[in-house]
Amino acid sequence: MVLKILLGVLLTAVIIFGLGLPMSPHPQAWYELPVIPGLGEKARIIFFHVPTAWLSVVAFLTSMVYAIAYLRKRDLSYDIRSSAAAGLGFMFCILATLTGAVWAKFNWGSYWNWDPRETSIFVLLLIYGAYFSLRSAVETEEKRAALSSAYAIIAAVTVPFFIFIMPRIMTGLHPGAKGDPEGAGPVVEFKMSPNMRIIFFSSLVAFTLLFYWMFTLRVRTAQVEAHNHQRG
Amino acid sequence: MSGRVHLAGEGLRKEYDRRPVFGNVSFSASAGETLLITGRNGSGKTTLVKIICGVLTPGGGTLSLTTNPHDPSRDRRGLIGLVSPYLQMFDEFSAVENLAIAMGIRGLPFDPRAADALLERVAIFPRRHDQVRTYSSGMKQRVKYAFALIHTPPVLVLDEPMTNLDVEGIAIVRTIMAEQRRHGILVVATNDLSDIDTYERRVDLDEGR
Amino acid sequence: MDFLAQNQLYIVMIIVLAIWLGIYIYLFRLDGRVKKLENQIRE
Amino acid sequence: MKAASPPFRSFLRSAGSVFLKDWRSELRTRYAVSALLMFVVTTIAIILFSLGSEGASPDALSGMLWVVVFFAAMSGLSRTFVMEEERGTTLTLQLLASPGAVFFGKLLFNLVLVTGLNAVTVLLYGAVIEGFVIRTMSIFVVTVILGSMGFAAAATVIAAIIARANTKGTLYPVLSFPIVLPLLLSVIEATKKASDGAFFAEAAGEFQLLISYIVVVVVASSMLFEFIWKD
Repeated sequence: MVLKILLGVLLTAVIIFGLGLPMSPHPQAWYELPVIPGLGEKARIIFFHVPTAWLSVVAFLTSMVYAIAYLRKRDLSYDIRSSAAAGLGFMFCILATLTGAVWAKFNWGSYWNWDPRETSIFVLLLIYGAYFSLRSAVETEEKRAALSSAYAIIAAVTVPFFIFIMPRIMTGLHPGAKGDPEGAGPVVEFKMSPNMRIIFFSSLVAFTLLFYWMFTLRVRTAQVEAHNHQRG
Repeated sequence: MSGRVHLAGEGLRKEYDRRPVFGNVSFSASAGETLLITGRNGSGKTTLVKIICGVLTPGGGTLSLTTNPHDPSRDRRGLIGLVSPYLQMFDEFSAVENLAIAMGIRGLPFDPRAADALLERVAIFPRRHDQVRTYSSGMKQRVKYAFALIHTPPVLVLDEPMTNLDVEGIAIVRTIMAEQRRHGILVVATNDLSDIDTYERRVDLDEGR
Repeated sequence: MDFLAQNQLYIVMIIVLAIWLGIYIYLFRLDGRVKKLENQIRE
Repeated sequence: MKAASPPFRSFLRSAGSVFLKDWRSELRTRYAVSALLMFVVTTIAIILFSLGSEGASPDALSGMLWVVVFFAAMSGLSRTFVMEEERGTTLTLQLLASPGAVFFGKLLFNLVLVTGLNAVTVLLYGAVIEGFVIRTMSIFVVTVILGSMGFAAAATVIAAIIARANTKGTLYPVLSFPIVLPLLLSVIEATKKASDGAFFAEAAGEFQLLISYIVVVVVASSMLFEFIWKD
């Protein structure tokens, strides 16, 4: 209960401050956000877009961990968790893709540029999509759990290769990518003032809490469903 | 030759789609004994057979198969032969080739004379070089007996042993069953009790429902 | 109204807030309903 | 090999026999080969028609070569497992061999199949498509070999999953694509370098990547195969 209220307060605050605080070229007061050259008001997307992308990765990892747990223990409740995490991950992945694409249209001039991060999220979408088509194609529950767990693990094992391949093949537009003079290191590091950083990390925490809540809800509904199914 | 074989199941259970097929099945049998598995359609005879053969993991409980002296060159697969209606031969190969493939995949040396003798016994010998797909269903069933016996398993598992067989086939199978009981364990899953005259152990899957 | 017309960002903010509130309330109600079902099962 | 312990030797024998069985079965039925060859010919013909008299850049052409390979491989490599499932011989194989032996036998079969397929595809493609030139042959040969191995590795485990699901093939490209994509991108990149006439050392990065990809996928799939193969 405490977490739910904390989540409510935190995300509301993130929305109000993240979108509401004025921007100024030379921030003086605590409430003024710095203007990032070339981005302007559009920089505010970072408070919402990055957490969704972050969650789609977290969800994928969660799903994989529970997939391994299922194969070791053969307990269907792990499969429920694995697929619940994957379902949420898919949703957040779509959100990240859409918010990113709309924003890219206004900042980079087109919805899609095949920049490394866009490519990686595209791959993640493909994996999620394949995962769910596989699940819908298997009827027996135990078999479905085993096959989709195996697939999730195989997919997860190949994902790190993209990290090595992407920079070789394409130059990036996202902050932190190769070819970006400002950015060094991951996306979070780019020229954020302390107050922006607080909002950003609060947003990460809030979104993670939201994910956790939705995740437990999904697991619980699935368990109720499974119970009803069992009783016929 | 196979020493003292012992097959035991303890508290075996299996679920499909969260629905129990059977729960808490226990049995044991030693060399020279016949284990009979009976139960209505859908009571899980085939499931239990597959668990005994090691191709299906039980949902719970333990299954042990021991030989004495222990023979390390053979794993569980090498100790069991299965004949069942849902078992299929590699039907673009001939009967002899099927036996050679079976021995090769088991990692064991293939003896063509032993194979010929076995095919002679199940009365397939004259057509042993024809592709299995050209056989009638009764002949296929006979090839399965050769397939299950080629590695002289101490445990022979028969699911509905008389399926598709004519009078001659039934007589062949009866002698095979009698012989298996002399040196090893015979497991038969059937509802037709006229197939089998004597048995020492019995699992009734209808019990406790 | 003039203020809003000039600061369109606040319109965005209000819309986002409304969406968030909707999700939040929905999740709360869902949570309650699941809890009820779980209690039913336990009995 | 002298010191190989008996269980290991019988494992090799077993895996080898699985391969041999599939190989001889393929010779008899031409179950996969004919479909694969027709697919290669058809796709190359489509590329020819769509190019018309206009040439495409060497980069685009080296990319398209792997498109042909990908779809041809996807049409044929699932056969090894789907065939067993369709004819009901999965159980027979389960009774005979350990999951590891089945996996490595099938992997070997797919490797032979895809290597042959790639050789044919590359020769045909090089002969028919104008403007596709390879300046550094050594890079190209290594790329094709490593690429074949990678395809076989990824395709085998996905084929096993597909065969156990109820779909039998329609999902195969869907499931494979995200898994094969890193491989596909690297081989395309290496092929571009080969057609640009880069030095062999310049493609070392791609080769390292391909080799580690193959190792990782084979290790992961051999560990997972037991769960896929046994009900």
